[in-house]
Amino acid sequence: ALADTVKIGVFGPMTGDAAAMGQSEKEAVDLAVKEKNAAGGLLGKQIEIIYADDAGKPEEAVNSAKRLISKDEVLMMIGSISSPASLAASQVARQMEVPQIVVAGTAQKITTAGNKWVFRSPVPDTKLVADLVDFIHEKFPNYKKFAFLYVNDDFGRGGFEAFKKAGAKYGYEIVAEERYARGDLDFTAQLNRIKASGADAMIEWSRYTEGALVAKQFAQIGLTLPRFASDGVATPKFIELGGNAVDGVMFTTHFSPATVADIPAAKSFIDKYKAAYGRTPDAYAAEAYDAITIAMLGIEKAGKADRAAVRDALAKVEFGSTRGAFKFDEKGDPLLVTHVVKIDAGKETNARNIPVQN
Amino acid sequence: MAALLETRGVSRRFGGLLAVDSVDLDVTEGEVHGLIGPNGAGKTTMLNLLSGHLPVSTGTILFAGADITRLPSERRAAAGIRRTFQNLKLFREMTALENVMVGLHASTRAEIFHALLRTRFQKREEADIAEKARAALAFVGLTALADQPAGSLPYGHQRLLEIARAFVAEPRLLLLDEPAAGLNASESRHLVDFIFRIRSAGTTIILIEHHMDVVMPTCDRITVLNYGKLLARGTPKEIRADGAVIGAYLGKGAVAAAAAVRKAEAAHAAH
Amino acid sequence: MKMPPALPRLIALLILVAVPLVEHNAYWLHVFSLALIAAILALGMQLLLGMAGLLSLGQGAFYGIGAYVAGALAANYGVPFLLTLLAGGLAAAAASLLLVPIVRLKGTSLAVATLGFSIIVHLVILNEEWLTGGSLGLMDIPKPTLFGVSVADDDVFYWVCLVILVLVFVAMDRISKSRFGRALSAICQDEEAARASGIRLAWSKSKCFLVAAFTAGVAGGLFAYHSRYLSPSDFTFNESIEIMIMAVIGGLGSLSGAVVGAFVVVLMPEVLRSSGELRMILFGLAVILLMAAGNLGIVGLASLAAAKLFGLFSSARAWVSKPREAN
Amino acid sequence: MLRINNLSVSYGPVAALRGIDLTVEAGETVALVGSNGAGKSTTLKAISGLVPPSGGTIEFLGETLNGLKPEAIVERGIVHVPEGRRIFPRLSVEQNLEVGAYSARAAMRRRRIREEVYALFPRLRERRQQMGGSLSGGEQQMLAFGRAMMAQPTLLLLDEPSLGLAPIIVEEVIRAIAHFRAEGVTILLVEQNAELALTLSARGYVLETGQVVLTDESQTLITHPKVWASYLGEKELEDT
Amino acid sequence: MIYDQFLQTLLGGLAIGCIYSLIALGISMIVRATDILHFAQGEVMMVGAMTGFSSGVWAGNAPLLALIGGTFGGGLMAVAVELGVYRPLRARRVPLINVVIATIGVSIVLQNVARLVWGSEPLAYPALFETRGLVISGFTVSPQLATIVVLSVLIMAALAVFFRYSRAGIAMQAAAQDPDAARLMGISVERATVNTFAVSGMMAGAAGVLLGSLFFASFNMGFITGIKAFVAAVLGGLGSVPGAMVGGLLFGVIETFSAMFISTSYKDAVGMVVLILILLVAPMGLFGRAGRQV
Ligand SMILES: Nc1ncnc2c1ncn2[C@@H]1O[C@H](COP(=O)(O)OP(=O)(O)OP(=O)(O)O)[C@@H](O)[C@H]1O
Ligand SMILES: Nc1ncnc2c1ncn2[C@@H]1O[C@H](COP(=O)(O)OP(=O)(O)OP(=O)(O)O)[C@@H](O)[C@H]1O
Ligand SMILES: [Mg+2]
Ligand SMILES: [Mg+2]
Repeated sequence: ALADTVKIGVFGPMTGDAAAMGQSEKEAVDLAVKEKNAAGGLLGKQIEIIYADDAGKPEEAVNSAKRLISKDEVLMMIGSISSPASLAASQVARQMEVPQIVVAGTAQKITTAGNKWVFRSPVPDTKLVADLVDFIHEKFPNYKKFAFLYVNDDFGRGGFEAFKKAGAKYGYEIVAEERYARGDLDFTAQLNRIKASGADAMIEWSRYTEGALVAKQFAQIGLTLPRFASDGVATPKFIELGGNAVDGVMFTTHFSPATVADIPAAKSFIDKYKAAYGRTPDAYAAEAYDAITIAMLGIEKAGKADRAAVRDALAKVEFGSTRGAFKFDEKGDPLLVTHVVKIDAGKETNARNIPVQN
Repeated sequence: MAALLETRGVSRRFGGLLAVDSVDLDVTEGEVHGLIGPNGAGKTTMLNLLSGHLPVSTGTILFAGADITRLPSERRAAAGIRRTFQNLKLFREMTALENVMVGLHASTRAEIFHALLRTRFQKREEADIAEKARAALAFVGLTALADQPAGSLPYGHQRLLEIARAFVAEPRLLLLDEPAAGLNASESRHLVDFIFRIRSAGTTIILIEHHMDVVMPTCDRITVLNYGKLLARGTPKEIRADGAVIGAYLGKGAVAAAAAVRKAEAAHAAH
Repeated sequence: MKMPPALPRLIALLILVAVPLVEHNAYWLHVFSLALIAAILALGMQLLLGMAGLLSLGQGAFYGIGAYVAGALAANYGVPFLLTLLAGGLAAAAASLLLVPIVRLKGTSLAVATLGFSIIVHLVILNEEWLTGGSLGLMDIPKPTLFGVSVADDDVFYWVCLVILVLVFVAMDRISKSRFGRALSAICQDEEAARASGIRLAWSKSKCFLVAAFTAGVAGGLFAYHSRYLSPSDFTFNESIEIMIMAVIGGLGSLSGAVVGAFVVVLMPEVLRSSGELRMILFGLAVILLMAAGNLGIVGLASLAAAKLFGLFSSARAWVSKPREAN
Repeated sequence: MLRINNLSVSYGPVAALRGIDLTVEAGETVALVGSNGAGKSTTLKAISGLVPPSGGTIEFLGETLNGLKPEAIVERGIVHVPEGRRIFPRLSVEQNLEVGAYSARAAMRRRRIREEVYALFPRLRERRQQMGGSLSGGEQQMLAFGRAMMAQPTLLLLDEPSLGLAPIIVEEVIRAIAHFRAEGVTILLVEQNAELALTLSARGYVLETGQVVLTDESQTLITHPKVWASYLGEKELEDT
Repeated sequence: MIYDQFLQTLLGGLAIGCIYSLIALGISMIVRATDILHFAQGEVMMVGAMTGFSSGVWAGNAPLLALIGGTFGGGLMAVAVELGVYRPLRARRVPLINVVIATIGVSIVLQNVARLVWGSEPLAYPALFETRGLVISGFTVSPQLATIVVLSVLIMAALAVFFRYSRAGIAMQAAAQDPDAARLMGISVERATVNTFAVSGMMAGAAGVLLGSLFFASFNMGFITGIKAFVAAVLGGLGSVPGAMVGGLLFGVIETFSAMFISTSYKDAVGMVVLILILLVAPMGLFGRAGRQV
């Protein structure tokens, strides 16, 4: 169809439990698009973003994707945040042959199902975890026995499976596997068992809300284990909610202001974001910002509003993202280094700089 | 004549209260058996025990020679014990006709499967019970109101409809709990006629009532309960003459009492 | 002059049949199919709540059971489409037997106990990975085929859903007018009087749960093919609550009301999808406002309005035709 | 004292009262009789404000009551003992009595009156702490009367106080009514038992399908052929 | 060690249970007064947590002001929905189930409005109480949990006294048991109903502040907690004051203990199974009284 704008669909949880992440997504996209449109837009047209709320649910993500594609006739889609929602929508993308860039879903499955229409902005959890395991092995060679606490959904489950696999390489032993349901508030039962397990360190795959509570209760029952956490806590909110209880937590992430100091794209993104919204961007915002940037680059490169052409162009995009030099592998995952952050006195610091312990 | 219903040492306890206290009841086939007693004597409770709406605490109930003590109420209904309720219990949103048709539930067989396929069997059965229900409505004189929602009928008619719903299944034993409550004298008289007609159709009746002008003419025998225990039993004549029953229950008659009050007031005013 | 009662239903059916001929948009067809599936769910709920007065919050669980059974059979064993639907229904019906001990509960107790059942089923779906794929969900459900022909196209699948909906509708209609239906509404209005009429409460209620669960299971099976990816988060107890809203919003006790209610509950959030942050606020307000329609529901209000219009129409015609009579 | 003019009430499409006129003088006992659904209870409900009139006026001591809420009407001394006793099942006997004296005009002397109630019905004193719902029918009826006493009526509306009561309890009720009368309370009495009602009252009204069809001295009504035929009939069994 | 852990778990369960009790009490009172199953009670609790947060922060992290602000916020919210939604619906004489579904609508609206007002991020509560563990004769006791238990018990005791002895309390019960009869006694049922909503909303609001201080406040904190409180109320016997208290405590303790000793994955299921078992034995809940049926 010949439209007078370039339409890009963006979907994610604007309502519901994950609404905060959807908000980061939307703010980052708005920021990039406003700038681009001010600079003349794409293919000589203005970019029009069409948002759809999927409330973080797979069923609604499918509806959103179908709606964006066939009702709004978008050229391509960006979204969603959670893995199940992204995965469900990716089936639609594949069937209707529309390029999709997942913003934050890290489940490995999303890109391994042979779906050539789906790309993603973050690295998959397998890579994230493998990098974390390498980090632990390098910096803390004495840790062999681990307690693993995770939220029982695709996110936590994915982290756990990946850790089991990656840890096998170094002979890591899991002495406690504990899980909880999304929205739980009380983790003392799990933490008490972890306390009794004799682990050298605790790995935790939580989102920041539960993560902050875990940290507080961790302190309250007098646990002192070293703690490593997931990218789910990679947001300033984690420190705000957890207070001094989160000091010492080391977490892996796609993006942190503390670790991207020498990346120029990151610096300008952080400044612009702060200026626009008065807060530091979190990892979701960075991933969404990169996703929309990739989309714009791909469309420009394709040179026409054609979905197949755009897909092929996307696969070849290379640029300096907020997280470093960006390039997709053959599955559609980015080849990026991951970061490890340590919280020190309420501040994020680059953990790769800490000395090796033994 | 054979006893249709016998209870042996039937009791019912509510917490600390023994509402029915080892009562033996014998109801002969074909009779109208009155059950009277002060408020809270345990009459309704006794009826609930007989119909199975409450389980007994102790004792046994025999119906037509079979022990039904543990039988749930719906099975007793199917076996031929039907009842009405002290506080009317109609299916208020159904029509009068449908109410009576529900009364025939236990004697019909059509299953979901018949309904889904609209089998010939189902159609015939529906037509059958509709006809029986109409006959029962005619019997109580409600033919004209067959298609009215039960809840919209005047109170007296609702009482009759409830009786029709119980009666349509041709029960062997009919339990009536205060059928005349809320009826005026002339309506009560119709009720009396009606009880005679049911009885002549061969149905045995247990009648709970506080209106002596309904109880006395219709009952063959009367059992009097007081504090859950048997106080007296006998023919209406014997009961009316029983000093204990007069003292605990009958008194000297409401109208007489009212007249006495008036007389005393008049005397007071004259002073 | 009165409207023949079947006429509006027939018109509605014709409109539903014609939808894919007019609207080719894949999104709308997708959503309409979802509404048809929801309508099947709502019909089952109407049997429970509208007819028998059983406030069950377990329908979402049966929906989930049907979806997972159908989905797993199709994905893992290649069982044919219709058979998996049947299996989904039967599995849900079998699971409803677990509720037999609690059917004697009433009102709120029943609602909360069945809510508990929903929560338990959700947890089983979430935690028993060997059975359901756990939190990662069940993927790769094949496209449905009928007699070797794919029915996966949006319009064809829509019609398949419609056919099943019509079958369920007719079945519910017949049940409501049968001895069983009469027993259910007797139970609804007065349990003690129903027992006194020889109706076995636990038996009738269990049958009612069974039939409703079967319907929900079939709907679940359809959903599995519709979405082709099942995730535990689609089958929380919220689903049960939504089904209850559908049954009431269109008109409690009315079968057409259930269908309309399902369309409203499914379509309204879609229509509002572009209103962003206000979406759920508007939806909540609409639910509240619609509740003011009382037990008439949307269908009742609409038919009142239609009757008025029809009355106007026929009186207008009488007025128009008068001069001719005078001739 | 109470003057009702052309009062109509309907429940939705059902017209329950169709223009009735009725007066009650201070200190008098007036009976209201009629068959089922004649509108007796509706008349009382309209006076006490439970149902709104659709037409006509209700005046009490010169003030019209139309449009006042029940709680405001109680403040004027009109106390209604409704059909079916309606005691509060999960309040104790004492709390039930307490609620009876809720209105501001009754609150002041409530201790004293409570003692009077207990003196008249010693049974209630025994059951002070028992829940209202667990009382027997007769005890509930006593409590309903006691509650009305607590409200210190000037006009008492009684709806079928003998319904479902054992004959001997009905006699108790009659004594309670006499107690009110001795206190100078005006009474409007509805009874299914027409003979009882007319014996107790000075004047009576006969209602049929929402209209007053007869009104006269009770002594006259009790022998009126129409009343006799419809509500009294042969008393074949009264003699022993 | 095991003993210490047991006591800690018990205290944690009691504290959560107290919070459930406070919400359940409100639910129970509303059922008694209006027959409405108030699905939005959890959201009223959430509004209390939010207003408590705002007033506490506004007053410079004053715990007492947070508690007061939350209590009144909850109370006002409950009164607002009663006057704005439920009463007009009841006045139209819609069936009860419609009002119940409207409460779900209210809960959806409140949740999403709160998200717009207070944002979608959780809000970290200022520490209302001492959080460091206190060691009493060898056992670690959390003063925070202990304070919550004591505070809730005080609130509930005050409520019990109010219902048993105060004229307004007795009038509220009378209005709930038989509205028409209550009117005839001079009680304004409308006012009594508003009072019921006010008191129940205040308790929910207080519960919200306690819950917020224990964890955090967020726009979606109400729904699940509300449902659990609902279950607790049914467990204890809907409409019964002691039932709601015991039901809440029991549910809280079951929840924490089953997480500790049975399975964290199925901890919610354990509570539900216990609920169903109890209902099978006592269909009206532990303290529920069945009215006379026949
Ligand atoms: N479900 C119950 N729980 C507690 N007590 C009960 C229950 N049912 C009845 N009772 C008590 O048992 C006693 C007997 O009640 P029942 O209804 O059988 O009396 P009755 O003889 O029918 O009186 P009435 O003539 O007033 O109808 C009463 O004291 C009553 O309060
Ligand atoms: N709440 C109501 N809704 C609809 N109709 C009603 C209602 N209450 C009473 N009616 C109708 O109004 C008419 C008068 O009823 P009312 O209760 O005043 O009669 P009554 O003379 O007191 O009769 P009863 O002797 O049965 O108590 C009847 O036809 C009745 O069916
Ligand atoms: Mg009785
Ligand atoms: Mg009356």
